[in-house]
Amino acid sequence: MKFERETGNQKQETDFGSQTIVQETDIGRDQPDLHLEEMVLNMGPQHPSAHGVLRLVLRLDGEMVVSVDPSIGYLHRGFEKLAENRTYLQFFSMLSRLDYLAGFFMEWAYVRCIEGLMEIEPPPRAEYLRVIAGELNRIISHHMAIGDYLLNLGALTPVLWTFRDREDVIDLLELLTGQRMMYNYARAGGVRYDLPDGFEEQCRQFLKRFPARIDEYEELISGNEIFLARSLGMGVISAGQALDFGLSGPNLRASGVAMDLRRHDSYSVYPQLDFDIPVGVNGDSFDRYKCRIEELRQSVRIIEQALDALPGGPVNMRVPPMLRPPAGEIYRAVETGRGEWGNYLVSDGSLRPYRLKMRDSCFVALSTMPKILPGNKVADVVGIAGSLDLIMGAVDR
Amino acid sequence: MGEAEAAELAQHLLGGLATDVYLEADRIVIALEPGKLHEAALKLRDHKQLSFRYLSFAGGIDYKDRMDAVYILRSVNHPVVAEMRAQLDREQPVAPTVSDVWSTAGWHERETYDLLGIEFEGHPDLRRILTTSADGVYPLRKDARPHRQQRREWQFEGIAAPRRLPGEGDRGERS
Amino acid sequence: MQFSTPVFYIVAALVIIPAVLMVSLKNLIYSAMAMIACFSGVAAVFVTLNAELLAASQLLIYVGAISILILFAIMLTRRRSGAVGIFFHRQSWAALPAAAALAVVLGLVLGSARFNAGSSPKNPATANLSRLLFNQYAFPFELASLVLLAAIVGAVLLARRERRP
Amino acid sequence: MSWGASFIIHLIAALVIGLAVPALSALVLPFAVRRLSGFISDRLGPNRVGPQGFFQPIADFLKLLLKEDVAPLKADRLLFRLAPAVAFITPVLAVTVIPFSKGFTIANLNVGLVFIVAFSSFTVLGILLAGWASHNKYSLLGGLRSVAQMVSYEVPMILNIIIIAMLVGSLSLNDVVGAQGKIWYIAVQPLAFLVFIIAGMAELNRTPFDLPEAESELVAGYLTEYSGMRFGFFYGLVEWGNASIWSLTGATLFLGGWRGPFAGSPGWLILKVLALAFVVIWFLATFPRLQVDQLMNFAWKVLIPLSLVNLGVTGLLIILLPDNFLPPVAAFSWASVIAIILLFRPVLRRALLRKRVGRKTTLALSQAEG
Repeated sequence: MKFERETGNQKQETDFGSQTIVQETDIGRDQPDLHLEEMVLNMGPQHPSAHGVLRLVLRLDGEMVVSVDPSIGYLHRGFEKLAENRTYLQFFSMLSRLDYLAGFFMEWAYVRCIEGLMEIEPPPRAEYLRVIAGELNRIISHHMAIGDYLLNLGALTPVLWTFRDREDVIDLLELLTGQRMMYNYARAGGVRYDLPDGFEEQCRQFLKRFPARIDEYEELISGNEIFLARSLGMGVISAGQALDFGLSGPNLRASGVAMDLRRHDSYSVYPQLDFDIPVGVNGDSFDRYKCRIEELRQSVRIIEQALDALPGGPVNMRVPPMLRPPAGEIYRAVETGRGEWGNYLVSDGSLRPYRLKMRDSCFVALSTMPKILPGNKVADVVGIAGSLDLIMGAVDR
Repeated sequence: MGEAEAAELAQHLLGGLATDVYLEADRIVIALEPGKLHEAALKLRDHKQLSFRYLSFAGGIDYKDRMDAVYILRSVNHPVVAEMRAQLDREQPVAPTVSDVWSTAGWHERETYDLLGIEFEGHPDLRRILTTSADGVYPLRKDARPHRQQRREWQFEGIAAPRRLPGEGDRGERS
Repeated sequence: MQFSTPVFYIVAALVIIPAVLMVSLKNLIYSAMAMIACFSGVAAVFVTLNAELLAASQLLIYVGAISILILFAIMLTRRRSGAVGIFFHRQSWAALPAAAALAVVLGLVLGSARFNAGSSPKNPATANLSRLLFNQYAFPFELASLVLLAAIVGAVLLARRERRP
Repeated sequence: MSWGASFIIHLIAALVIGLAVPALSALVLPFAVRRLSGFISDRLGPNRVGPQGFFQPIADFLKLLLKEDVAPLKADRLLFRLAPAVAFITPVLAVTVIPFSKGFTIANLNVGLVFIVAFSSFTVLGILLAGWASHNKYSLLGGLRSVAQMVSYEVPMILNIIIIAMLVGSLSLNDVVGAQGKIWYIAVQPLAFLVFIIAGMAELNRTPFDLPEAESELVAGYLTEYSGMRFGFFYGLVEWGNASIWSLTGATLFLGGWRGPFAGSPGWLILKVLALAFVVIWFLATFPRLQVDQLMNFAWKVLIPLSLVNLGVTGLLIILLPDNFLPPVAAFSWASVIAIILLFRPVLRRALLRKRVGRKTTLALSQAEG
């Protein structure tokens, strides 16, 4: 008997809901009744693991993924166009809505662009406060990434544990910025507020108890054989591939490329702080998870040092209320929890940005999915997507 | 290796390919003819010392009289950021694709095509990505008029367009 | 437990009605469901005859394995339900003599049978059954398992070959 | 009393108990799940309705009852509505063969063990029908996964039940409980108990084998299109009913059934059932989910060979030492369980780590330059 897949004789059927296209492919001419079906499964836009509203058009051969076509834009709010129609200051409050789990980084990149164009340097205390806010943000971002990844793998408890500790950090950020998620904290030439009373003490308490909590996560997750079976060797991205794909952040470092903008660009006061860059070897889901866990520890170190070295002085400098950066173009990026968040700001010297292009790492991570997913099982689609840590608010902008 | 040194190296490497290489706001700007983009991209990526193997993004800027394609590159060996830019025709912006040089450019170019209408020649899968339903409208172009377009669609479908608020213009053009 | 005649008739109806439905329904899935009901009815008949092991095996093998397999096959090949039509109608001319022959055979069997369902064994038949199976009929039993093994190996081989592109 | 009247009384008693067990487990176990997994994940869980939130399942039940019964437009209406009922046959019927106390079994069949396994096929059938009739791809995938999984794990399940039957020398559950007067079979055959627990998790579609309704992949698997009380039927009565049937079986086979200190009574059985249900919930709150092929590999490459070896050795020991076979069987079983516990982790880890491609090509980006 000969089984051959023939593409000539195809039947298409259009339908609503989760079933869009059905392709029936005949195999073997001598057996007209024998069909080998490739099922087209629309994962999303409403799906428990869609991380917002992501639609993956999967073509499945049984449980095996044949091809993936991510379809995005369901959360597209036109931030880049909105930026062109608002003054520099007006746009601040919108920024943290992009990557809503680590909103401060967006503000940071934006103010770095404005400061670069205006050629001003914020006072050192402001830089330290930015580092503290940024690292706290990185912690909650990684919390979410780890918890969500495990939830995608079907584990219930890790996400609740990380949320428990995430709550502590969010309290700290609320103390610092007045907001739990949409901070609106950074300002051109500094930050909005100085440290509130009791913040340092509360923060140090948290830093003291947090490493034990990280060990607790590791005890629950890293040693679990089922987790290992689901993450080791899954969604492998080699170092060369990762660079080619343009991945950044923990996703890139898990593949073995020690590229961290905090070191690479050495912005803010990061050169004065001592921290390690965790690097993976195999570039699989496990390494990505492990990198995030290690980065949690490094963030604790950074915040401790920043609190110790926190200089006195003002937290912002006098800039005109209507920002009017001189004409010019600048690209500046920060390292968020998910990788490089870059802003390309074109100013024509007016009150509004002429063009603000945002570079987002989740967008890039998502674009790798058609390349790394085929050949995996349906279950690994959500597993690998979870390990890449996608936030659709940032992807769609 | 600092920026200045890298810029010199890039100038030397590209030779006649680049129309201009200069430093602006701590990055190297390499101005190119659109036709030379691909060749220059390959050279920049494969150069041992510069090693611009990481593409941050590929995008575009609409300057009303011209359209620029912009590529931000990072060196993996040195803390250096480079920018390739090419001036394109405003009405028919066409640039060669670099998605075979850096795969990440695939989606960035799709996005740029979607938002600015720059066509990337040789791109394997140039579809709209974010605004899939906005046929013929490139929202980030300075003369894009989403409101007007929307109104026209409403008219077509027999839906009453919302009343314009006082002071809300149509951004430049009378309808 | 003794069963009276009305129970027997109820159980018999549970066998016959689904059996008729199975061959008359046009929807394949419904047909399969009727078949499962019929199998369950047969299991009930076994229970009324005090042959509980047979009843359990009937459920386990026919409902739990064979019907599931058939449903699997139907669901995986025919995409949607809905009447598929009688697709055997071309063979109806051949079915007629076959059915007639079967009727004759069944008639002969029925005519010659002595119905003594009332005198079913009271003590459990399980031990006797296994004794027979593993002593007197050990060779046919092993042979049957060998045939099944060959079938499994063949199925695996077919499935493997199909996988290769 | 005439024969007919006694039959009808018997039938009614059987139906009442058969319906009461799944109904009670649908009320008690979801509550236990929420509170216990809440405790495990360091949160409260529902605690508002009634003492400690005990009436939450009742409130849920009322809510589900009042909800509109929605069937998808393109679903096969008849089968869509029939499926929960078909699946519900299993817990109702399986209860009938369980001995609740000395001399109290609804149907004292001499092949009760086989019947428990045989009845479980109706759940498979119901799930398959639900998955197919919903006209939804997630449902279909969930249904197919579920059937493949349940059929595969039925094999080790049956093999272990056979081991117990061999130890007892009877297929009657009453005899199984009767034989455990001196020592429970968990002490004689811990290996079989281990396999029974693992295969049971898979049979019940529980974490880490909850692939059929893997909410992060298949939304809710075969349950996706169900709402209202039909969902309640599946989620509450069938799933948790089956969980308690599994626990009842496990308690009867391995934990001495209704036997206990002081006096044997159904109370002991309930305690043992709750203990086994706790194991289910504990797993549910702790483990991630396996992947389809890993699941199948585990069944066919680990559990079934293990059970076969156990079966062979146990049978051999019974034949060799017909008078006093319990100690050697227990020795073998304990030895293998300890060996498995000691070897499982390192062996599995090595196998898993081998999957990793050991590339060490870390691109050098010296930190000093940064």
